[in-house]
Amino acid sequence: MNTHLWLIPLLPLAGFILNGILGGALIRRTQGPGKAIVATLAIGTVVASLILALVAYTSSLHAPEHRLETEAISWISVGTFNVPFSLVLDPLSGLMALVVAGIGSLIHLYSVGYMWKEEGFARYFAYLNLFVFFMLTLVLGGSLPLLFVGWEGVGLCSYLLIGYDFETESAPAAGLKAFLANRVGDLGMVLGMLTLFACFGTLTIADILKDVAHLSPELGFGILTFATLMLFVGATGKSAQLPLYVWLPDAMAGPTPVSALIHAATMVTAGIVLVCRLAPLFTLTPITLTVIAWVGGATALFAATIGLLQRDIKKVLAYSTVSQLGYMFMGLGAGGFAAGFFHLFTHAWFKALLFLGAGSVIMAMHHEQDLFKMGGLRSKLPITFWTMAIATLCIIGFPGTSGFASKDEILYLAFQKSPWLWAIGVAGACCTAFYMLRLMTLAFLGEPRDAHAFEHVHESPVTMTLPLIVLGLGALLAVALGWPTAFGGNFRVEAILEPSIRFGQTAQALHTETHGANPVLLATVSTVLGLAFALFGYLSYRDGLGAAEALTQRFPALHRLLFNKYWVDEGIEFLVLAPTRWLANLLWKLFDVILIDGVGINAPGALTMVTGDFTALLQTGRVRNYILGMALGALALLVIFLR
Amino acid sequence: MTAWINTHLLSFLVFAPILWGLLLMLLPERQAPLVKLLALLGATGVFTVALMHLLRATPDASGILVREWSPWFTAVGLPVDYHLAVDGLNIWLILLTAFLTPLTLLGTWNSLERKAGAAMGLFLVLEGSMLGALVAQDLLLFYVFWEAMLLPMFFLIGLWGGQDRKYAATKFMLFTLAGSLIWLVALLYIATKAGGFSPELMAQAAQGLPFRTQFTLLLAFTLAFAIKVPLFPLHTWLPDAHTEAPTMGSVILAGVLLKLGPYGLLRFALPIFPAAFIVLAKPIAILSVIAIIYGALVAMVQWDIKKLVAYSSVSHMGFVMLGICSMTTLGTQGAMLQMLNHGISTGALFLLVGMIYDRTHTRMIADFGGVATKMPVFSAIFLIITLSSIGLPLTNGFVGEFLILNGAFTSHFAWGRVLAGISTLGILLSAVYMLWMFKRVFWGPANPDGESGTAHISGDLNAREVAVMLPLLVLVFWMGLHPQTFLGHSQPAVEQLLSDAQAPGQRPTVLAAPEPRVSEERR
Amino acid sequence: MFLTFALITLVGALSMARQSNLVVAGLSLVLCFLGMAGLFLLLGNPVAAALQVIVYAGAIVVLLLFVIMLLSAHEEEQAERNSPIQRWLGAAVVAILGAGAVKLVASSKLLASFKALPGSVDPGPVTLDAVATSLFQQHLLAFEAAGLLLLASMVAAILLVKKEL
Amino acid sequence: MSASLFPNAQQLSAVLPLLLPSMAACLLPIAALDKDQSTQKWIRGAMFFIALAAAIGGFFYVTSLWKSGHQPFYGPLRMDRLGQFAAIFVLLTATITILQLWDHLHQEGWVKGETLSLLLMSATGMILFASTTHLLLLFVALELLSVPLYALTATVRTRMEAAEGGMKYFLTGAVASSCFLMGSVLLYGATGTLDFRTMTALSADPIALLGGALLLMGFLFKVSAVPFHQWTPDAYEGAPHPISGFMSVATKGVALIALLRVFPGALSVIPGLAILGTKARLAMAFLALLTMIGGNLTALVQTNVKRMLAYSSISHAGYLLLAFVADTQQAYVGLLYYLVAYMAMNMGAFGLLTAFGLVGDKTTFANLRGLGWKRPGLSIAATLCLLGLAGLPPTAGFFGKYMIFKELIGTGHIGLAVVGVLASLASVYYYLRVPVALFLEKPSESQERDRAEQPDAGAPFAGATVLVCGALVLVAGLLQTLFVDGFAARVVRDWTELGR
Amino acid sequence: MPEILTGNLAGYILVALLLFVIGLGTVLTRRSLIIQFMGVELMLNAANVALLAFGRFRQQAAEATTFYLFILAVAACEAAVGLALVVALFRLRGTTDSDRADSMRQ
Repeated sequence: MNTHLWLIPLLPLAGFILNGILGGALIRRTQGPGKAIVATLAIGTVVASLILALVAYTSSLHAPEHRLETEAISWISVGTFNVPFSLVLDPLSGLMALVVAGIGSLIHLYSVGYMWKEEGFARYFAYLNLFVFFMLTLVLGGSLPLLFVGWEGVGLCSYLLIGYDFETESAPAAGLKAFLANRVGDLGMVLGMLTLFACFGTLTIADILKDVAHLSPELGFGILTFATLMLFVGATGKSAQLPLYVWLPDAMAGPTPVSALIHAATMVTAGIVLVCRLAPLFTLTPITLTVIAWVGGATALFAATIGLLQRDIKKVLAYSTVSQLGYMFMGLGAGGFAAGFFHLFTHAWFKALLFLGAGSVIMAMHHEQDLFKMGGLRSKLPITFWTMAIATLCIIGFPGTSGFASKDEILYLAFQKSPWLWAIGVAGACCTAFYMLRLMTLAFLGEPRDAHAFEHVHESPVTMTLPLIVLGLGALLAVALGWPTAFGGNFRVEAILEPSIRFGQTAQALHTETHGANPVLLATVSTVLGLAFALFGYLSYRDGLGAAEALTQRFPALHRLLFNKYWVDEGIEFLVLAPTRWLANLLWKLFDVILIDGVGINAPGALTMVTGDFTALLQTGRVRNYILGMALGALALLVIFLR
Repeated sequence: MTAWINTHLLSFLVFAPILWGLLLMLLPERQAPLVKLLALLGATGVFTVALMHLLRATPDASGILVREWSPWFTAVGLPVDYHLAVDGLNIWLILLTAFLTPLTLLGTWNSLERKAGAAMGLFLVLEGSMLGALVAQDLLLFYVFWEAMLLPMFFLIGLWGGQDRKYAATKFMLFTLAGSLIWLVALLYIATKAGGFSPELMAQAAQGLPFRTQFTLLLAFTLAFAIKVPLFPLHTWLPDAHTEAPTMGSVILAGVLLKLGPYGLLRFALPIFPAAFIVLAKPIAILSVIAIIYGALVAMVQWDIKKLVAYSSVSHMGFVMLGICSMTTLGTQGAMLQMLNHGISTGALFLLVGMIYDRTHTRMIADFGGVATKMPVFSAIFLIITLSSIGLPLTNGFVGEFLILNGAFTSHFAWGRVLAGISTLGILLSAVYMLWMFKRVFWGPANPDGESGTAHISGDLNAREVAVMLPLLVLVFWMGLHPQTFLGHSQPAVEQLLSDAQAPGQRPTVLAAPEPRVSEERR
Repeated sequence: MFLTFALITLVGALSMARQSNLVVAGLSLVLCFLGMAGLFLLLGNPVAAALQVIVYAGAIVVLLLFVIMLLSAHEEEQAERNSPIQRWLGAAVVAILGAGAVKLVASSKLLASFKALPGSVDPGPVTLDAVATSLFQQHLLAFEAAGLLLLASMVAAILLVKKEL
Repeated sequence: MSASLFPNAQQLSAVLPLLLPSMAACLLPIAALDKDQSTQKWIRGAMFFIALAAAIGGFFYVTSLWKSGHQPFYGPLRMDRLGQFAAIFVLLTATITILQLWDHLHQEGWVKGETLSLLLMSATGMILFASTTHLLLLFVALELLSVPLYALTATVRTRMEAAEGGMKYFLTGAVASSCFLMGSVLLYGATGTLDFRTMTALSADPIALLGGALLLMGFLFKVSAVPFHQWTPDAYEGAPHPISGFMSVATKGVALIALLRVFPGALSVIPGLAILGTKARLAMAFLALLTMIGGNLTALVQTNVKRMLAYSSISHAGYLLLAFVADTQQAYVGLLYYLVAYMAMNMGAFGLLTAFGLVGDKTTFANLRGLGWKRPGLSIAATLCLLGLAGLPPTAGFFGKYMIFKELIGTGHIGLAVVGVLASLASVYYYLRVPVALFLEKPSESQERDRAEQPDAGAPFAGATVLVCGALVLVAGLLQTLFVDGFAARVVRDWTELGR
Repeated sequence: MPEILTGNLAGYILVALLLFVIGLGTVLTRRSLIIQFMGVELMLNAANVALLAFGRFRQQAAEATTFYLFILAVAACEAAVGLALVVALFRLRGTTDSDRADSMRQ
């Protein structure tokens, strides 16, 4: 049974290899059928691994500690340093695997329609398969280095997929930016791993957690705090938190399904997965948790505010993703690992849905992404509209939706950590509500602003609408996994994740006792505010852009600030990149060219030459001088001898 | 013949290429095609012999796989031995050399317009002398080969090089000689004290010397090796040499020649002066970290692809030196592996650059752009090699760098953690310069003007070039997925080395569990 | 007596060194040689004295004078450039060496240990047969070599200056 | 010691090495009397044959003597191992020189039998010089080896440099030899004997010291050590290439061997001289330093290959003197080995010029451009020789330096050793200029034209000698056992044993 | 009257050394090759004086005189070759000024 675990990641890899090597040629030979074969292969592998994952997950429920583990295959082993290949399937990784494989297969399906006309159809699917492989490795990896394999791998795939249209100027730049931002995070990961190895002498997650079991929480800044902080830096990179979020908006240069899969549902949640995996470790380091919580909160609000004024539909969603991830981290930081993960879970469904919907809109509008050029699409794209409506309700936390459940659980925990955190969260929620309604209104309601484009709009093929519907259902049903206990529900997900989140710990549940705060009150406040802002958003864009213009006139400074995204990119270019390049040039010119080559090497050489010229001057060609030289030499000899 | 090879395997490995190469150099120029073929055959033969015999050999008590030992001459009272041996430290470097040579010959089949035959003959001579330096156990013998390597390289650069090849060649020659001549003085000093040139004798003699003397001698040793590496302030010959050298020169220079520096440190400097080495390791470690960062930064702003790769070598070799100076098994093993990685990746990179240079006759990044549209296969291969060189997991680069970092981080050297922390920046920067270069060369719109390099690209890689790259790709993933193949041989040797040197080794873990671990039982 | 000859010798040498007219210089060289011959006589060595006059003052100086005539280089030519360093440094070296010579001779015990010869132990003048014996018994090989040397110089001279060789 | 006019057989065997070349030398001028020796090729052939026969015959005779292992002597002439070594060395050099002369003189268009005769006389003088400790004999031998060389330098009368170089060589040489003479006279006065072996009664008297200094200066002049070196480049430039080679190799080597005989050091068989020892070594160190630095630095900036080689020979004098500084038996073994290597390397280097028919002032680096590809084998051999001079392994030059430096370091002169290696580092640069010019550089159009119109100076003998030298450089580098243990070491061992 | 003036060994040696120095000085300070050559001759003769003086005082007059003969021969040879060189040079250059024969430098 356990050996089947290997197949879960390896199947997509096989798909990648086949498609990557043969696919291109195949399509060049036979146009249509080739594409069909490629697509089937790609989807088939993912679906297969989905099924395997399902089987494995179900069987894991009967396993001891709900945990399946493959026997270790040696990878690197030097003295005490021993990193095997080993996969672990516990509730956390199981659920993640399901999400990845499930949403992954849906998006594969969607992509068939979306990418059909594109060049490099095979390349696209190969990359997508590769991504699934790495993502599954990431979630299933039993040791940190293996997790890191997936971690970097998904980064690579996102790099490749963002730069999918490499002939353009923007896409490669965006891809590079994404990879490098991720690499910055990865430094954190590496440092974290180094520190953990220095601490525990192993990098196998299970062993670390077992060791952790008998440690008491660190007061003050200790080595564990350093390690966890470093790991969190890695998480900020992957999960686009402050300050490393910058790559995610640009990543929208990639094809929309990619944005849906990688930059909304799965890859960007890697950070959350990492924290949950090492939950016992993080619980030992309160400082880190606080940092995580505040960074998450800050990101949630910050990104949401930027999202308010974006015109590019995908950009809006991107910033919303960033802020939602912020919520998740806020939850984790507040000690609610389950809550954070639950929001990850729900968010995966509705954000993927939103992106796919946006994708179908964009496709319908012939790759027009500017919201201000859309409008009134509801009649033409009913399915898209309704499914997206569901997602919108979820994301703004409309009571009863999954989004409401997960987000309010987080906010509730946040309040217990600090009321201010809660306030930030609520503010973020309000912004979210505003820009989501703005998006929906501008896109689907009101009058069409671009009549010509509007003419040719028609609903997308079934390969694209089917995933929309499925995702919509998923988004609705996700709530079944947990309903805040505060509302008399049963927050099931906590129990489900228990084995992996508290793996190896001495069994007393970390239950956050409800001190003071009244969950219902909090929830109502946040919800009401949220809905109010939603209404505000709807009203201000209901009839065209006029009202918005008015607002802009009112607060020009604020508008410029938000519209230019706080000039973060410019700031980075100006404060980090330019100085680095300048420094590099300086070093090169100063050290290599001037100091080492010039002073160190060429100067002595020249000096020797000059001395040679000088000694050559003594060779006057006149024999008397020669004899004089001899006489002087003789004099010297006499001095030596007679002295 | 085979019987002779069995007894004189190492002599065969060393002198067969040299003699064969000299023979080929004498053939007239119009026979170039034939000569090429013969050279390729010879190199392949050497590789097969090495592979078959070395991998089949079984180590004896002292871990020596193959050994050849006979007195050479005892001029002026000092016995000099003809002592060749292969053990865990050098086996893979030898195989790497023997492996890269035929590939390079094949890869640069049509690169040289004139006197290709002579070049290939010279190349074989170079291979032989490098193998000699790798197998030599007697220090004078080592020195002889060490210097003998310079000449073929000098002429390779000087005869088939680029614009200022004379400057580059002379610089390479004098720079390297400067180090090794000072080293020679130290060598003779310790040899006279030891009464012989075998490292063991010298180690004993060094024990007797005052520490200051040991340290000075070690400095002289290290100077020679550090120039070869090259270590930070001594690296400037490398970019020139790499840029001016023909492709085959660059490949072998990056692939093998540089490795002799760290190899020499491990093989001779460390065992002879252990005490002094432990002290000197710290400053060298600092220098190598500087080299990592500095090389990466400077590589970032190069506009010549070859120069960029050259500076990346500086950075990568910095990692190797860091690993060695960590004085831990982890770090040293990582260094051993990283040497091979660098040999494979950078060698492959130079081959690839050579391939595109053959088509466009330019190496300037600015001349390219959108190459991926014209040469998909080429760009795919180039991407993979790039990834391996920036140390992406599952490729070879990652394992080496990760081991080295762990080694440095857990070393007893107080600053080890800081240094390891800083050198992680190297991983980031390597991604910056490599991928930035990749983006500018392969992606983006193909720049339209006819002057640009991209415009001249006729076709994608031909079968020969793909055949050259395939083994390298295989190795990239093999070393990434199953490094044990390579680490296994060197593990006992390295442990022996460090224990003999009484290296402080690894720090104990801080928070490890008292009870034995499940995973270890599982192991 | 010694003083006289010594002075003759040195004066001749000095005038040779300073004389600008080559012929006169040659003649003063002859003077110097004659002085030497005198010294040799004082040393009880008539053979050497005779040879000194015949060969040196005779043959060699005559040869010199021949060459001077041949090249009609009676006067030393005008200097292209006056080289003060050469002149002064040369003079300085000569002065130092001269002073050194005096000091050295004065300080030498070995020389002082030989007193002026009393007549009793005077071995009497050197005779040719004594010289001949020593020449043909002890120094036969050197004699051969010298013969070869003379031939060599002859051949050399021919090779160098003979017209239509 | 009395010698009858007719030496007995045993004594004859000591003299024979001298007799053979000198008899040929006496024979040759007669052959040269023929007016049309320049027109009749067979006469030229005959003359060269005689010379070669004498040299080679002598060579083989001495080698057989070496093999037989007995060390005859005739009065002050001691044909012991060291003398035999010197004889082999000189005669071998002379052979190579004669072979090269054939080509060179034809290129110059100035083929004279007298040249050969003088060469052989000089060779005789050298052997004599190297195999005696008798002051009188030493002096005569010194003159016998110098006087012909003065003339040989100026032998090509048509060249302006020839006469000039010869004049400079003569004047400086005359001064030096009169210093030598003065020195030996003073030593004689100080000890009352003419033979070094009997100089027991040497005291630290100023007279004796002065004599020693002047004598040493005479040797150092022949070795052309700084500051007694300035004649060297001019004389070499003026002389025919092979003669330059002969002077640079044989004169230097013989002077060193003769110096080794009388040098008051580790090998000194002369008890009395110990007083001079320390002072002499100090002087040697001082001069060696000057010589290595001065020679190498000046060689760096030369444009004329011959002058470069001249300065290189000066710098090598420096390395060789280091052996006297170290002053151990092993060091002298190294010295002798290095002499052999140096002979091969330098004759090869000078032979290169002859082999390419570069005459007159066409011996600059520029004239070498691109010639390498015309005769690759030859050029590679010459390159080997130059790399040997640079002291790069695996050539013999490296091992020579290795032995001397090793002893130097062993005796604690580390500073000198460092200077030495740095100097040789500088030397690598100018030695490499030759192969760089040969292979790396393109000839100018005018050169192309000239070479096109004038036929290739096919110099078979010179080419052959260069090849042989190159091979020797390599072989001597790889088979030290033969050349060191079997040759140089035995010289020193037997000589010291015999001397005691 | 110091005995050095009455002709003891020291006196002769002093004369010899002075002659030697004068000869050297001549070579150093004069330009005419012929005079320089005379200087060389003088240096040789200085040796002669010393030699014979030593021979006399050491009671080895015969041997010294033999040596003297050889020096004589050598001096003659040098005279021949040297003057031949001077003549050869004069033919090419038309000068006997050693300073003018400086075509070779560096």
